[in-house]
Amino acid sequence: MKMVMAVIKPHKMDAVREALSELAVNGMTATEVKGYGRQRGHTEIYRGAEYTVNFLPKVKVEVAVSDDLVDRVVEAIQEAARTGKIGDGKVFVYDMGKAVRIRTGETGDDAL
Amino acid sequence: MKMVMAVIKPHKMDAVREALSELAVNGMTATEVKGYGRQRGHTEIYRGAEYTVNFLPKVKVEVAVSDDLVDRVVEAIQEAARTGKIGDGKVFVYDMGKAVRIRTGETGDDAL
Amino acid sequence: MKMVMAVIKPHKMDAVREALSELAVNGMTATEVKGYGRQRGHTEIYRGAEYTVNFLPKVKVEVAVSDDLVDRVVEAIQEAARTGKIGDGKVFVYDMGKAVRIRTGETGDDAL
Amino acid sequence: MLTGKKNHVVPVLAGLGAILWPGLAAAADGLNSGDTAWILVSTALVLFMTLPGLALFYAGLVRSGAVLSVLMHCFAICCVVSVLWLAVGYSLAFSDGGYANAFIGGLDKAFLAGVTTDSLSGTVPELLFFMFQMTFAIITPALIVGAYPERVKFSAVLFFSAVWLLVVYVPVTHWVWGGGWLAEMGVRDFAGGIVVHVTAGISALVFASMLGSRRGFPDHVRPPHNPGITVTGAAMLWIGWFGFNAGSALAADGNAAMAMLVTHISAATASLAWATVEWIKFGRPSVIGIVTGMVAGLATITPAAGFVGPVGGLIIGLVSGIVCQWMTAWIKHRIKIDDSLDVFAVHGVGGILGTLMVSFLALESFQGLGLAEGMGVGDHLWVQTVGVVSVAAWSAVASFVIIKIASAIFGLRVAEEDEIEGLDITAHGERSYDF
Amino acid sequence: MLTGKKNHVVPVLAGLGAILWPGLAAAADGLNSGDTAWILVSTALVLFMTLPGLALFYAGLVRSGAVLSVLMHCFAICCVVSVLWLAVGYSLAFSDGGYANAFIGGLDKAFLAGVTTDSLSGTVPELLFFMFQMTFAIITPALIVGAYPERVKFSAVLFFSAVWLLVVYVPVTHWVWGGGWLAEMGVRDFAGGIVVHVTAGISALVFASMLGSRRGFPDHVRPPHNPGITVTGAAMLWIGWFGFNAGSALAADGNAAMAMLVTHISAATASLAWATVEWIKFGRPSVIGIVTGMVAGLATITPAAGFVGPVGGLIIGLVSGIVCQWMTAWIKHRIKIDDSLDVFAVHGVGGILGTLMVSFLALESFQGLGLAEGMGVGDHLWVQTVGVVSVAAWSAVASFVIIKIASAIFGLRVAEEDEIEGLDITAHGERSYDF
Amino acid sequence: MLTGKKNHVVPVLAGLGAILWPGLAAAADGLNSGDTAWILVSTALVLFMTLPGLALFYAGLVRSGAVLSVLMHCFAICCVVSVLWLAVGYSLAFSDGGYANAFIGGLDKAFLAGVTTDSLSGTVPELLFFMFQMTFAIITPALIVGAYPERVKFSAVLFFSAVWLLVVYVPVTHWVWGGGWLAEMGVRDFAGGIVVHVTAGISALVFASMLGSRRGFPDHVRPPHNPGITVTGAAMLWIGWFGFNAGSALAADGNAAMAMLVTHISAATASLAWATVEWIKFGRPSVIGIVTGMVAGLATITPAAGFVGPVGGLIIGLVSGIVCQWMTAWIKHRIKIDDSLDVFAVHGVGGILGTLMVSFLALESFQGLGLAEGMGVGDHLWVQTVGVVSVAAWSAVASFVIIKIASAIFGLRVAEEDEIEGLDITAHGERSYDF
Ligand SMILES: Nc1ncnc2c1ncn2[C@@H]1O[C@H](COP(=O)(O)OP(=O)(O)O)[C@@H](O)[C@H]1O
Ligand SMILES: Nc1ncnc2c1ncn2[C@@H]1O[C@H](COP(=O)(O)OP(=O)(O)O)[C@@H](O)[C@H]1O
Ligand SMILES: Nc1ncnc2c1ncn2[C@@H]1O[C@H](COP(=O)(O)OP(=O)(O)O)[C@@H](O)[C@H]1O
Repeated sequence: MKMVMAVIKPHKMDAVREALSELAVNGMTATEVKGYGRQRGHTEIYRGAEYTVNFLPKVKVEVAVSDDLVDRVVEAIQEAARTGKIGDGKVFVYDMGKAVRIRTGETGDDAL
Repeated sequence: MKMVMAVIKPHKMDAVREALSELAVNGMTATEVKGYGRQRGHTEIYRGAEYTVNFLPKVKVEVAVSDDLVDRVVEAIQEAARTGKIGDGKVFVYDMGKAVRIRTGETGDDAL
Repeated sequence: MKMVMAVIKPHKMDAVREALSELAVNGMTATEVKGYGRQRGHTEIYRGAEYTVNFLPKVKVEVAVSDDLVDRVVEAIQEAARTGKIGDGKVFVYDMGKAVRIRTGETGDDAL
Repeated sequence: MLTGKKNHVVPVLAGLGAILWPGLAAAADGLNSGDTAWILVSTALVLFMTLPGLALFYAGLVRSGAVLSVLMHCFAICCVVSVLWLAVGYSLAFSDGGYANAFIGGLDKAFLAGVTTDSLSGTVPELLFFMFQMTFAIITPALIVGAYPERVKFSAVLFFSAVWLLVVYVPVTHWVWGGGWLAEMGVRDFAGGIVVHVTAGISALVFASMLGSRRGFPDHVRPPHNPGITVTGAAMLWIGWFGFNAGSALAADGNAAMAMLVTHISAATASLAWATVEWIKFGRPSVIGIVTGMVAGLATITPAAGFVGPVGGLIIGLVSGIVCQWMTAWIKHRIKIDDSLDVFAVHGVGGILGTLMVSFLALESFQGLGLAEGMGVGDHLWVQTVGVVSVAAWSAVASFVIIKIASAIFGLRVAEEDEIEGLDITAHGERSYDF
Repeated sequence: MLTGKKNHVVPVLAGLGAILWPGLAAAADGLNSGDTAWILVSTALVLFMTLPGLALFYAGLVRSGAVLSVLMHCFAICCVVSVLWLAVGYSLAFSDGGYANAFIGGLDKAFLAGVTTDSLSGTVPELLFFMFQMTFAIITPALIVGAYPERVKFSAVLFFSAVWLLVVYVPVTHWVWGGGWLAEMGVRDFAGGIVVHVTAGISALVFASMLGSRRGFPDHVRPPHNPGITVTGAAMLWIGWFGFNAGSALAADGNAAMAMLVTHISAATASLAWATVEWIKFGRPSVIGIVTGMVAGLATITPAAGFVGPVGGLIIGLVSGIVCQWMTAWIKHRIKIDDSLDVFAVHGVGGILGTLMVSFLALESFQGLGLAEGMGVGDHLWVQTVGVVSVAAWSAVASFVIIKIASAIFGLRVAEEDEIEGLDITAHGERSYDF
Repeated sequence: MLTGKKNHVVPVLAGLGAILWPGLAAAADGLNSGDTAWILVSTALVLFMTLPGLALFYAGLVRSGAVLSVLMHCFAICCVVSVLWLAVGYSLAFSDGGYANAFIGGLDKAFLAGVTTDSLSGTVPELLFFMFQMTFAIITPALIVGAYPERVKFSAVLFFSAVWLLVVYVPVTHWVWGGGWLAEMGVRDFAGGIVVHVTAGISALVFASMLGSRRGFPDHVRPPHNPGITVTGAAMLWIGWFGFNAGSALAADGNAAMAMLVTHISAATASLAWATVEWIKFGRPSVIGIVTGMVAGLATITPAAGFVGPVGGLIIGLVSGIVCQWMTAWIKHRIKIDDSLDVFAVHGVGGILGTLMVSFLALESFQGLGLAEGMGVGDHLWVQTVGVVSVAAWSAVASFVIIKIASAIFGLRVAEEDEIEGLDITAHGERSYDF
């Protein structure tokens, strides 16, 4: 099993969810995060004082998938999340040793 | 060392913390996340317009543990977080190469 | 490639970001989290009722780095985030199998 | 805006006499400090309806990236209207327009020329009447803010609101309250069912349809980001509406008390009606529903407040809570116009309903204060219908033209990526929440 | 509710004369536009106390999943009470009950039958007196909302509040202010220490104990989710209380000014007292503490506001800030009743304290405005005690029965999983914050 | 604070006669219930400015860890000042000081000794005049809260505010409004340009510079955490300011109406001016900008409100919106004092500007109500300058000394780690948001 973690633009969340559903991936966990990268933050000016905002709002999606699905999942996220503009984000993949479904105790691919 | 990551129902947080304390696991990191899965979201109706909420509030718990503890930790989380209803969540485990305690510079199991 | 994940005190975020910039690490993702550990939480008293707050606000930083940079990155975070007081946090490192930049499709170290 | 007396309601024109020739009125009445105190307060209450009342009511209903832009719209409209009202608005609405008086007032009182601290309107200072009326002029274009949030250009909002004030609000006010042609016909609009709610409601619908829907409408827009703020704003609207309706008696007397009472009863009844229908239809009543019912009840009683009795208030509340709710869904699902915060369905429909219902409910058999002498229900209903239809038509046509011009000069709508990122940051450089 | 004059306080019954026979009063006094202006405003202020004041005060103190449900409770209670007050409440409280008048009024004024814009109560329109009193009838059951948040069924709230209004609030109001048996005994309750705070406080305690505690009480409930909202609501309560207490003078005069002044001083002193005790006991004063002290000071001065002087205000503030604080802890830790937002400890205890202290502090030696002629402190204290005890007993018994019935028909408490998920989403289908 | 009459403005001292010898005034005028109603309301409105108005305005501008501490500062200052005002403040400001009367009043009215419900000030109860003035005494030190948020010790805030009230606010009030030396010179300050805004603005600057900057100032402080709250507070300030300025007419008449009108126009114009400059300079107008402009416009019109006409209001608004904005940047970037919420740049500068501009704008050629008989613009400008300079100097020196003492006894500043963690939790043990 692999854990696919993607950092994407917030308004692409729904598109990603739908793309994954089409692959029959029916679970994922999303987190609001702040991203720092090539995409520049902005400056806010209040009453003559400048405030530099370096971190931009992003959403992190984590999806645990079986080994055979992983490439298609990465590809699907990539397509759904792409706007072509800087700041579109990244997809990271790592190995996962074990997965358990709390409700039933199922493990491995069955747990996903 | 292993990283145990669990996605659970928010109100089970305290139970999980207590279960881990009993195993002498005295550190963990929790994040508010939104989960999508078999558990259906709900529909909110405002003034005749329907809004579908697909993602439900969950809490993600991350606990770094030594290899010998990992099974007991997974089990403890599973027990503490179970309600038996759909949406109870998952436990994922992965390998961790390194851990450092910032304050002291200790590494490995000592850092946890 | 490695994923470096650090849990630090919130006000150290800027220092860590700057320290990483000096290593030419120009991307990272930050999440607001709550940490439980040796650092004690506090008790809030409202109208004679006590509320125990076990989890303290922390920031989790995730940085994907190439293998050759990892040690320097860990060290830099450690230095920048240290106050010497309990609760300074941890750095965890794990292997990462794959990284993709969504915008361009670049993979591996190029994607970071 | 006129002081209905039981059994023999003063005809509209007489009330207007006091307004148009304040010197005369002063001679007859003199300043009454109690009335003046109440209208000073009512002025504050009606301003309070817009800032922060309406601003919060609307701000809670939008997504979190467009909160500040909604507040900005309401605030800036308030400022622009205030200056225009001083410059020419008040004069065009309430001074004598000479040969054109049926349609528009004159410019004699531009910048309040000749109006001193001694000038009276009825028993209160004319300066105070100016202020009280100004707060109505402020809230009316501010109501339209609910039609275009999350996607409109700020420059277009300013341009539209300023021109609309002068081309729609000011003339209609003159027609109905300033001695114009509708006043002469005997149209009754106690506190602004036509002048405020019909003009704003219709124009909102026009604006929303010309601007286009929010991205994702109707299925994928974000739900209200902070209903608690909306309830707070709603409560302020309720309180402020006492100034709006009971203040329109222009005196601290039994008529003001009755106007306050029926206003309150209509709000309460409409709230309950709305929530009950939700409970039946969806299995649970919502807090956004109940407060929307409240606004519907308040908008609907507005033209009638000085003419009906407690039972009239109950009936108006009941009808508005049911009809306006039905309209919110109908506009979205059938007409498919993204009048985002339901300005037409609540205010427009409410204003129309109330204006028409007053013809019945003012009857003494409904505990009302009576129709004008010599007028039957049929006659009166006809007059009211003419008022509603002509004002609706004028509002629609004029709004259409103003929006076309705004669109040509400034563009109406921001770029899609700005809409996505949110107007707070893209139009005003600010973020609504930084916890 | 009566205009205490220095040195020779008008006996309660005389004040009531103006209320019960407005025609008579009208003949004697005529409408005073200044007084009317002030009571119009006071009515708005007291409504403002409930919406949004109390609603926000309470909403900030609950966990974030039950914010909207608390707002909904306050809002819906306001609407239901308004309609009931019009239907029968006002009449039963303030019209003549004939042979049963010691206990309850009559139904002559149901739906305000026969009350016109010309009817007066003292120097203000009776319609306005109706409205002013209605705002008191609204806030009283709304206070009880603090006893049952996060776990109560909405249907039970509605049923309880409606029946309670008619069975507890209306009769007690008649006893004390409507010429009933307590009024005849000479009980003094200027603005509602007994009528409002004792009834609500006692009933809250009964409700909380019958409903059971929140899950996790006392050690694992969530702390107040947004104290800033609570402070906002508290500030609105403070402002609104000027209408409550100074409005109860029913005139814009020196008595109103004194009532406002002592109200303010008591609030300020009680706030400081509460914060000081916290500082000493816990090492730091909290903002929730200071505003709770404020409410305690305001509740406690309420029965006394028209009878005591500035020094009396200071003393009442000091006592209430200390005693009510002590009671909040005592109820939680000894009595172990989850009266979640401390309705009894603050309002009930405050109302009792103030009602009793007025017997001393009205003395001229404390700068007070004097006791009724021929009454000594002992006599008066006895009368006040009878008032407090009988009303407390009636409130407790009647609440117990109403809650039993509510429990049988609707059930009192939601399912545990609904409580966990939060009433906002489970009872009203809405979320309080979506950033 | 005095009732300017057109063409022959009553000299300050005559107005004060009514204040200093209320018995006399009573004989002449008697209580006017309309005036009394308006001042009862104005008192509520001015308190509303501080709680929750100013408190929310400020709370939205700080970082999220110091929200409650700002609310606590405003709330606690309100309470402390109220008690001190009763004890000695009012008496020292407004009673006759005998041989020292040029500088300070006497102690005859400490704890309101001898003031009864029958005592009058002009046409309103003296108890009410006491209350109305108290609300000014509350807001003035509360304004200074904007100088020191996020880092100050709570004990230092309390000590400073209490002593400052007695050493700065009370004497200056006596000088200007209580018959002291500036009143005798003919200084004009309608509603507190000098008394409120100059004293608070200068003292804020002194406090901020002695306290030191927030950690990270100027480049790394956190931006306003919740501008929506700030706008809410701003709107409340606007409404409340009607009580502040139009209430200062101490009557419900044409002067009150004019004061309300110019207040409103100045606020609207200054808002637009500020937003326009931002639009030009930074490419987009901000909502924090527009509401700050509003406050600048309100502060600047304050000393002038009863003396100028509508055109004067426009000019004052325009000037203040531009100058105060320029000053906010100048203080930060040139003077480098972390007057965190710009108390000096907005209130201090506004108060000074308005006080000086009144000498011109009161002229009838600007639609003003005229200068005092026999006074030319030059003379008057000189008097006003003396007023501003002397009060500014006294405020600076006295504040410096008080802060030194506070620093010695309590320390001014919390430990750096407490500042980092946030005053909410470290000083008050509470968290502002727990979603
Ligand atoms: N090395 C990294 N480690 C972790 N997250 C990263 C890294 N680099 C970028 N990110 C995340 O990806 C987001 C987008 O990256 P950015 O460099 O702005 O644009 P792009 O992905 O188009 O190159 C960032 O906001 C950050 O959240
Ligand atoms: N494949 C997955 N990857 C990551 N998180 C998942 C995955 N599947 C489920 N989850 C998380 O687990 C939560 C519970 O899953 P769900 O399918 O609703 O119920 P259950 O765990 O009872 O089968 C989801 O809300 C989501 O946060
Ligand atoms: N075993 C663990 N797994 C995951 N996170 C941990 C673990 N132990 C500690 N943490 C995180 O590190 C933070 C700091 O740990 P703590 O024990 O309080 O202090 P220190 O790091 O100085 O020993 C915690 O608040 C928690 O977020």
